[in-house]
Amino acid sequence: MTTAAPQYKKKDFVSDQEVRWCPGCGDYAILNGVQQVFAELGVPKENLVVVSGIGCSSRFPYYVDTFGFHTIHGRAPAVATGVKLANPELDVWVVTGDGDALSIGGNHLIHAARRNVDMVVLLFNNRIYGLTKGQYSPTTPPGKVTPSSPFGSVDAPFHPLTLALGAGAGFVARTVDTQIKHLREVVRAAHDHPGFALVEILQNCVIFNDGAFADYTGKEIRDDRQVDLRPGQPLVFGKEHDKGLRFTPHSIEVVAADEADVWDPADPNATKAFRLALCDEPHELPLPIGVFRAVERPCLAREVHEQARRVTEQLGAGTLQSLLDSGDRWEVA
Amino acid sequence: MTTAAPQYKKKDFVSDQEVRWCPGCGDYAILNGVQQVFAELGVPKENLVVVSGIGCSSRFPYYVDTFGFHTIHGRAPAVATGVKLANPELDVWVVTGDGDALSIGGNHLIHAARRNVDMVVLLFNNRIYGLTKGQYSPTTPPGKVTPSSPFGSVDAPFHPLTLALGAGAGFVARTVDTQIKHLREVVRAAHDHPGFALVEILQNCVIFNDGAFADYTGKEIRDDRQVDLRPGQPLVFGKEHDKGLRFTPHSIEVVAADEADVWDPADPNATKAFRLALCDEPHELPLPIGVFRAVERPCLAREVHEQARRVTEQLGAGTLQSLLDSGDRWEVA
Amino acid sequence: MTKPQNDPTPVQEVDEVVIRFAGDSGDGMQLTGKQFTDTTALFGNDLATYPDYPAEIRAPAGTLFGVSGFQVRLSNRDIHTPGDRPDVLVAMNPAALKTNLADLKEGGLLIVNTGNFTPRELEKAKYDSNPLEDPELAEHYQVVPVDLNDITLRAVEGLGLSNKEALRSKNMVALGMLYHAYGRPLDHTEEWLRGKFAKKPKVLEANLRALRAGWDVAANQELFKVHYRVAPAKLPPGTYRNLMGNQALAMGLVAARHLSGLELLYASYPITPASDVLHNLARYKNHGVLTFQAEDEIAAVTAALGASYAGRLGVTGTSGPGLALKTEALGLAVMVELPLLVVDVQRAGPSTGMPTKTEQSDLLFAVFGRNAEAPLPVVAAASPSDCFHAAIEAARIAVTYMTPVLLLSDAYLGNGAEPFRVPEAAELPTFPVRHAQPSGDFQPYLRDPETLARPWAVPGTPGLEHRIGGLEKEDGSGNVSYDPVNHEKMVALRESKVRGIARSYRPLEVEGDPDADTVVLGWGSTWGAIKGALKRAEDGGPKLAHVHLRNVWPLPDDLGEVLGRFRNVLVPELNHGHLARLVRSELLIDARPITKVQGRPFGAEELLDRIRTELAAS
Amino acid sequence: MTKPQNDPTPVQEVDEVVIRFAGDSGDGMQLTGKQFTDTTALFGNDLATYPDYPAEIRAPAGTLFGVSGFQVRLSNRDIHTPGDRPDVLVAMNPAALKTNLADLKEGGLLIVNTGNFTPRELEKAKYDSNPLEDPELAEHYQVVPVDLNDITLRAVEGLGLSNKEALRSKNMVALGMLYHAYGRPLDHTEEWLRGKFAKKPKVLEANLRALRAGWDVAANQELFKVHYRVAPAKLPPGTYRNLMGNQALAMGLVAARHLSGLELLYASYPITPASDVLHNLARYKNHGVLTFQAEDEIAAVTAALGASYAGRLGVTGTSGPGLALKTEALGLAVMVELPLLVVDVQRAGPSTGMPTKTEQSDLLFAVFGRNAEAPLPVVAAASPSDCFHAAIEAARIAVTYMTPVLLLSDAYLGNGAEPFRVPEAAELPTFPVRHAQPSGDFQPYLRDPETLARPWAVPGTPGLEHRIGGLEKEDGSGNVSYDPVNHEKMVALRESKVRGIARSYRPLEVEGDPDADTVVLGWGSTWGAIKGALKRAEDGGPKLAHVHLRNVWPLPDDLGEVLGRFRNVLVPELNHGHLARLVRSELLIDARPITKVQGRPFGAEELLDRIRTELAAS
Ligand SMILES: Cc1ncc(C[n+]2csc(CCOP(=O)(O)OP(=O)(O)O)c2C)c(N)n1
Ligand SMILES: Cc1ncc(C[n+]2csc(CCOP(=O)(O)OP(=O)(O)O)c2C)c(N)n1
Ligand code: SF4
Ligand code: SF4
Ligand SMILES: [Mg+2]
Ligand SMILES: [Mg+2]
Repeated sequence: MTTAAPQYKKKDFVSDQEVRWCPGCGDYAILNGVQQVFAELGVPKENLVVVSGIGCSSRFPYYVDTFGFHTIHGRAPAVATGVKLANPELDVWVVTGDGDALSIGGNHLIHAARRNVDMVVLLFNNRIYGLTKGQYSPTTPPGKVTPSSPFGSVDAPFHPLTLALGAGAGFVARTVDTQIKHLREVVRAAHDHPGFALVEILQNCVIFNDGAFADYTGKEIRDDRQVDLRPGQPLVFGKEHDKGLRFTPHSIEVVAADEADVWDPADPNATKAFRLALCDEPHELPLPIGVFRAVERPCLAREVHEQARRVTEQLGAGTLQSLLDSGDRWEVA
Repeated sequence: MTTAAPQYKKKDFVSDQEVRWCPGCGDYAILNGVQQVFAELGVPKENLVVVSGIGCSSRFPYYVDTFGFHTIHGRAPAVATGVKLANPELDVWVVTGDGDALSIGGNHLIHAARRNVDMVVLLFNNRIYGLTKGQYSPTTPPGKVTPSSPFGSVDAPFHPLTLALGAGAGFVARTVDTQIKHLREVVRAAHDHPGFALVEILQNCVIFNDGAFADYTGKEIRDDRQVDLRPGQPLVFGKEHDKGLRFTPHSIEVVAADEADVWDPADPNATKAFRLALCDEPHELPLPIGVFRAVERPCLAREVHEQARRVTEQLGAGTLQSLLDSGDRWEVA
Repeated sequence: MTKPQNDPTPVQEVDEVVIRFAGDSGDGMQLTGKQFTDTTALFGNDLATYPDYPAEIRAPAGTLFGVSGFQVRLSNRDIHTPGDRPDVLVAMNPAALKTNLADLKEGGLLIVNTGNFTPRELEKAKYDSNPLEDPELAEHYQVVPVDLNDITLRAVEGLGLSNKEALRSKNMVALGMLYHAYGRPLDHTEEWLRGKFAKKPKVLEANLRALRAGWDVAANQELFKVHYRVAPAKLPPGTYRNLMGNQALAMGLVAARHLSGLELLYASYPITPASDVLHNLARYKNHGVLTFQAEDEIAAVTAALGASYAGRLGVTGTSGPGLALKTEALGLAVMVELPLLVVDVQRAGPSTGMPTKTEQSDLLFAVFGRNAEAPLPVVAAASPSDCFHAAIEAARIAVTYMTPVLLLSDAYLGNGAEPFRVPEAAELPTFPVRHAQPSGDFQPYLRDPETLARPWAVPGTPGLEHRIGGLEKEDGSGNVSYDPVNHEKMVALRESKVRGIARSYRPLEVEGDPDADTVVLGWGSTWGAIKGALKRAEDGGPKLAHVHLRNVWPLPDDLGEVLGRFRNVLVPELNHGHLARLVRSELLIDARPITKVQGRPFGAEELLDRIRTELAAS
Repeated sequence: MTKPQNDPTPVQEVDEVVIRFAGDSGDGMQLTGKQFTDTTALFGNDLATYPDYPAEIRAPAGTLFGVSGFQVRLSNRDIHTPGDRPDVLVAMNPAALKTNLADLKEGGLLIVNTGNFTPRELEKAKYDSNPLEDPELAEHYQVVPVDLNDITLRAVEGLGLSNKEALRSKNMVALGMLYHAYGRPLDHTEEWLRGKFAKKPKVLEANLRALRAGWDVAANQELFKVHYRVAPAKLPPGTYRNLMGNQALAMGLVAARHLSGLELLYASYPITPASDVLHNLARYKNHGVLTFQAEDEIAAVTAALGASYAGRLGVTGTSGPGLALKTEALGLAVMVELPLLVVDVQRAGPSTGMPTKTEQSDLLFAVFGRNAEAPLPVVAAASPSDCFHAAIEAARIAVTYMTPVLLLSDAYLGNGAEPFRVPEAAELPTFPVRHAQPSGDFQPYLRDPETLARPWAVPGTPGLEHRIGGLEKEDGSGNVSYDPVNHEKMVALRESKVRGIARSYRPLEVEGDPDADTVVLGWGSTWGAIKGALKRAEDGGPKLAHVHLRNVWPLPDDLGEVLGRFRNVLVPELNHGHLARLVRSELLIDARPITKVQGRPFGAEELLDRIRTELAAS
């Protein structure tokens, strides 16, 4: 729409609303990172639309000075689909939580992924229902004692990323609230990907699930317990960058860094991304972060508008008069 | 509950209701096959419960002489979860269509899979909305002209099986309406698997989507275009049983029969099943049918009841009196 | 092509005739009826149609539940319903005869396809003996037995079709016969067949032959004792088009898109009997209209709301069970005060109910069906062609008042057809919309003093960045507010806004007898039956007046005064008394419901009887 | 532990006192209030509490929106509300003072934590100057300034806690002070602290020291001019327990499980303010009660219905937005006629609204909120402890009549607490359920002639295999039927069944002044405020009677007769007039609503004012 890319600072994306998360909540860091990314995008701020559902995380739109729509629980991807269909020029973002996106909103999420609606979904996964005071969520590990599972939860959790891959998502990534540089890179890559892009952000809820990701994200152990998936780079990890991952016909194995496979998130077949998304299952493998999959396919809003354009070309632009003049008619004098 | 396995004939599972599908509909063959399986299960018929949503396929419960609940559109897996939680002794079946299960009902399906609710889901996939007269469904290939897509559908379809695998389903299989022996075997295997079991049944809708699967299921080409996934057997296919499939570190390839990999649906990691479920994407590979995955993990209803049993053991069985006697109390005289 | 010159059959002019086609789901009765209707429409009759088909797509042949019916009434006068009981019944098989005979008027014309009265078919229809052999039949009706199967097979001989394929054309034989009986030309149907079977020349030829064979048989075998003629109707002058309600509704939405200048997104999930609105709209892609088939009704309504947020006219459509799923989102639409149009083509319930049958039983749900205080206006269409105008009215309200609007239609209106007088563009109200423009200190909840509408500030507009949502808002700024007094104020404001819509209604019209002390108050699709009942009451009484509500909620400001002029207020409804309840609670007037909940509309005669009974009881 | 012997402060006996604790979300005001309440309850006062907290989990410290309040009223009499305005306000910081001071009674006791009146905190509370320095304050209130921070830090010295950790105990200082002022023992709270911090000995010690320090400061510094004593209340004899409404509701469900002999499944999706019902029930696993946290409200209600189908008592619970999602399934429950209990703990709306605030605005949604004719009964709880009995009544109706039942509570009842007189088991109604037994020709829709209930035939029972669903059913057989007359009959039967439930109600009781010509008609949580208003009206009038509806729908059969005895019918409701609308439409009685929609309950005094105004206007 506009030609010269506007120049923004992070503070241009800070709204006048007081931020109301708990002190220490991981959401602050994410907000900060996303505001920085917004400033760097070069997208006119009036074209940015942030849609959310309900949850602590879903308060996000109030805090960014763009167009914002805090909708109802679980429905943000569907609202956002409507926004994007209405005006494909808009830059549409969805902010959601593990409950909002995966519990009540699971259906809209997988359908947005399937249809490849061009939007970025930031899934704040704190593995708990924050806003309703700490019940287990669809990503909570079994056994957890919460107000609704006083004797321990017996529900098996989702892997958000395998779910998205199973639904056909074209872009799937993971990052961490406290790893702000990584977060900014991944969020930026998600934005730049044309089509549906899901970013799972591991987010610490200090009140109800403090330290849920400490096993992977603690400063001390991080390098050994994470592997960053970088396009075109070998799958290397470890404090000393000495370890790597290699795919075998039937599995995946830890090898020396120089034997590691090179990562290609653009592989049209999602199988390897799926394999990596299961990495936290047998705990011996590091947790992959970064971009699991980045494959382009036709985007819904573009296809819909393109079809309308073609039909209009064929039939001519309809007017009120042409509408009234259509069909088998007869005159009564 | 009962000890001596009852002896049934297929006709014991034929209800007194007139079957109301279109002449030639694939649903007839499936009904017939499932009634045969029911007769063979050895399960007392009063313990069989068939729950369905809405759609042509969802009329199924009326035609089998068991307990049947024809519920509302998309909600059968949730109703069935309630049935199973209420009484884990019941043998719970869900019958659903591609619209019922994957469009409106997608969320309940993936959550039942995640929680591993012990039930068999028979998904009649005719890639169309039959009952509402032929609109495209979430499994309809793009480009299809239907009443709601007069210029061709622009929606990308789901792979039902990758979706289920992404959601963590423990048992995932595929069969075909007209391959009745295969259908019976697969349905039987699904039943015998403890936990959530999804069977996608390719079903021909003669009225609105006739021949949708002809590329894979035509009598002439079937052997070359299908590969049957049999536990412990090599992945062999072709009229002459001369071709096979082999996994490479990065993909899957067609090889001579004797070089084919042996199929193990019990592999705890779902990656290979996921790879096979994508086989129809590049059309050069045969369509896998049979059992993609069969991995046991704790079943929801059993876990819930087991936890209640343990708590009861610890606290003693509650009574009305013990309820009234609980808590910090004081007397007013 | 009129009466062949050598045909000695006498011709009788009649004012109107009601014909019902009834046959197996596979017999093409809907198509046959529609062809007869279109030809009739082009001839200039007024008409009204009523299809009545089973929920099954193709129920097994010959079964009672598989019977599909299509009724058309044609008249030389202005009519408003498809007629109570048919004068002519075409019964394609025993099941059709069994399920429809009771409706046929005494002395009516009964055309039966004897070719299907085989023992097997009789058994499927649960006949113990062949009813055609019962001499009583001919005592009550003019029976015309014809073996349509045989005629068809002979007509298509030599085309190389299987018997089964050939017999698919037998409906055309029946149609040809009726065209002869009513002196209607074949050309419209012939042309239509040529289009439909352009790629199947054999099938085309079979159908054309069958159609002509029907005409010929009627002519040569003198099947009918008289030929009827229904003269063109003296309708108001203008251009007409035959439309089903769902078609008219779709066209009305497209018109609203042009009248408002907004582009439109229709987001919907298929459901009987509303799917045809989606199907029709999907063809208007060259009109700035997009359709989105959502994954469910919740996605449909929220996507429509998203589209409204982004500046389009967001519309969603469904039927009862789907409306149930939209209620949460409607509350959000009320809170964020965005325009949104929700079409409910009502059907018989509760729950899945009888999906292909009609009912008006969603009214109270439309008015009160949201958690907490979430008022919204309700507009209802009165007839198939009125669906066009009702859609425009609903859109006008939505964008003028920045509010979700419920537009009620029903299965009877949606599937029924009648001539639609195509308006001149200039007759239609324009309501051009101007989205908010950048301003110094933009306040998203600062209201228009007249309408109380808030500004519509669309993403993409520089300087209007703002945030809305489902939490209570501070008056003016729209910021989240938990202030108790602000909440009370906002609840009252939202209510006043909706209440104030009534100020934009046209004054109520009272039709009927000026001396009446009974008023019949109607809404929605009972309009035609009430008009019919009033016409009949002109001879023999009682004296009745008629008030119809196009805008059902909020109730019109003048309703209390108007109803207050009458001793009796009777409210016929296809439900258990919804409008009557609203009138009673709002106006404390003893409005008495006359209810029918059978999945079918009132007949005019039936309704008059009910009115008489009700008045006798009071 | 009562008054220390050497304390010269005079003691004053008062009938009752209302205390409000207000502080930052992180200050533990809810815990502090609850401790004071429990101690008070054990002492034998009657009491009622009302927590009022922000939607944010831990709003940033010191902000106005982050203030959390807890009000408790203790009395030596039978009381029914937590009181209108506090006699005592504990303000932990400037924000708490600012948001609560206006409510404090003239001359009331104001305890302020001066330690938090720093420039930074004052600024966050948007104070221009320190309000404690304003001499007016002391003119209107008995101000007791204490530096709780300082006291706390000194009390815990030597424990090796950081300042931040130490200050977490300052609420205990405030509590200790109040215990002293009201002569309450510390032991209950000490014991509770020992349980809570069993694994954190340092924190335990800090809290214990802080509690005692508060007591000591009050004693030694003679902070209070008088010591108040509220004598134990003359409650009806029995065993009492202090319960919040949501707790009582959960207990009522567990009791219903025992009284019916059915096992119970509670399927729910968390939502404020209903989640505590789930949390409470989750602890009753040894009572034949299972809980299922579903993926959403639709899954919750359908799973509960599935459980009912399988022979359990299926219950689901939610608040307004969640109820919206359950409406489609409720239609199914009506059609399949299975027992199902749906709890709605109402909150302020529309849409997300003000999730932690109270309202009664779901009543019309409960009554009419389903597509088509889908009647179901509505039961409402009157007070926190009545939630217990209301739950049993709702369950009784559900299983006796084979129907879904809506049980309405609200945020005020759910979170409020009061003494619950624990009934004897024998006082409670039993309603043992007998599922259908194998019979010759089982008919799933053959009804009990008295209740019109159909049999409950449970999977697993040999010989009762049958099929049900959402399509219309044939009377008796339950087979799918599209027959028009059968449909009308079934709609009428379902309505009669629900209507007939009213025959099982107890006769209405009219309380209050026997000479009154005004009746105040209430339902749900306004019960206490209405009782309070009537008590106040005893001096000064007007003469008022009170009728309360426990069973809100169908309306009681004797309601018309009872209301007919009065000239004025006033209906106080925390909505825009829902019950008034129902009374008007059903009975054509001019019931006049007195509405409040502020997210807070009526105060008794306020309500009496409103009643007076309303009567003056008429
Ligand atoms: C229809 C509906 N059901 C339930 C709720 C209550 N609710 C609000 S947020 C939430 C879950 C929040 O969890 P998550 O999405 O993980 O967000 P978080 O608070 O953890 O950021 C729930 C259950 C609601 N607002 N609306
Ligand atoms: C809430 C609701 N929305 C929509 C419908 C309409 N509807 C009934 S079945 C169906 C889709 C059926 O498709 P599928 O599940 O594939 O079943 P099939 O008829 O193809 O066997 C739809 C949209 C409904 N009954 N209820
Ligand atoms: S409850 Fe948890 S997720 Fe919510 S704001 Fe607090 S720390 Fe963050
Ligand atoms: S419409 Fe299709 S799926 Fe439905 S009964 Fe007919 S053939 Fe079968
Ligand atoms: Mg969360
Ligand atoms: Mg289908």
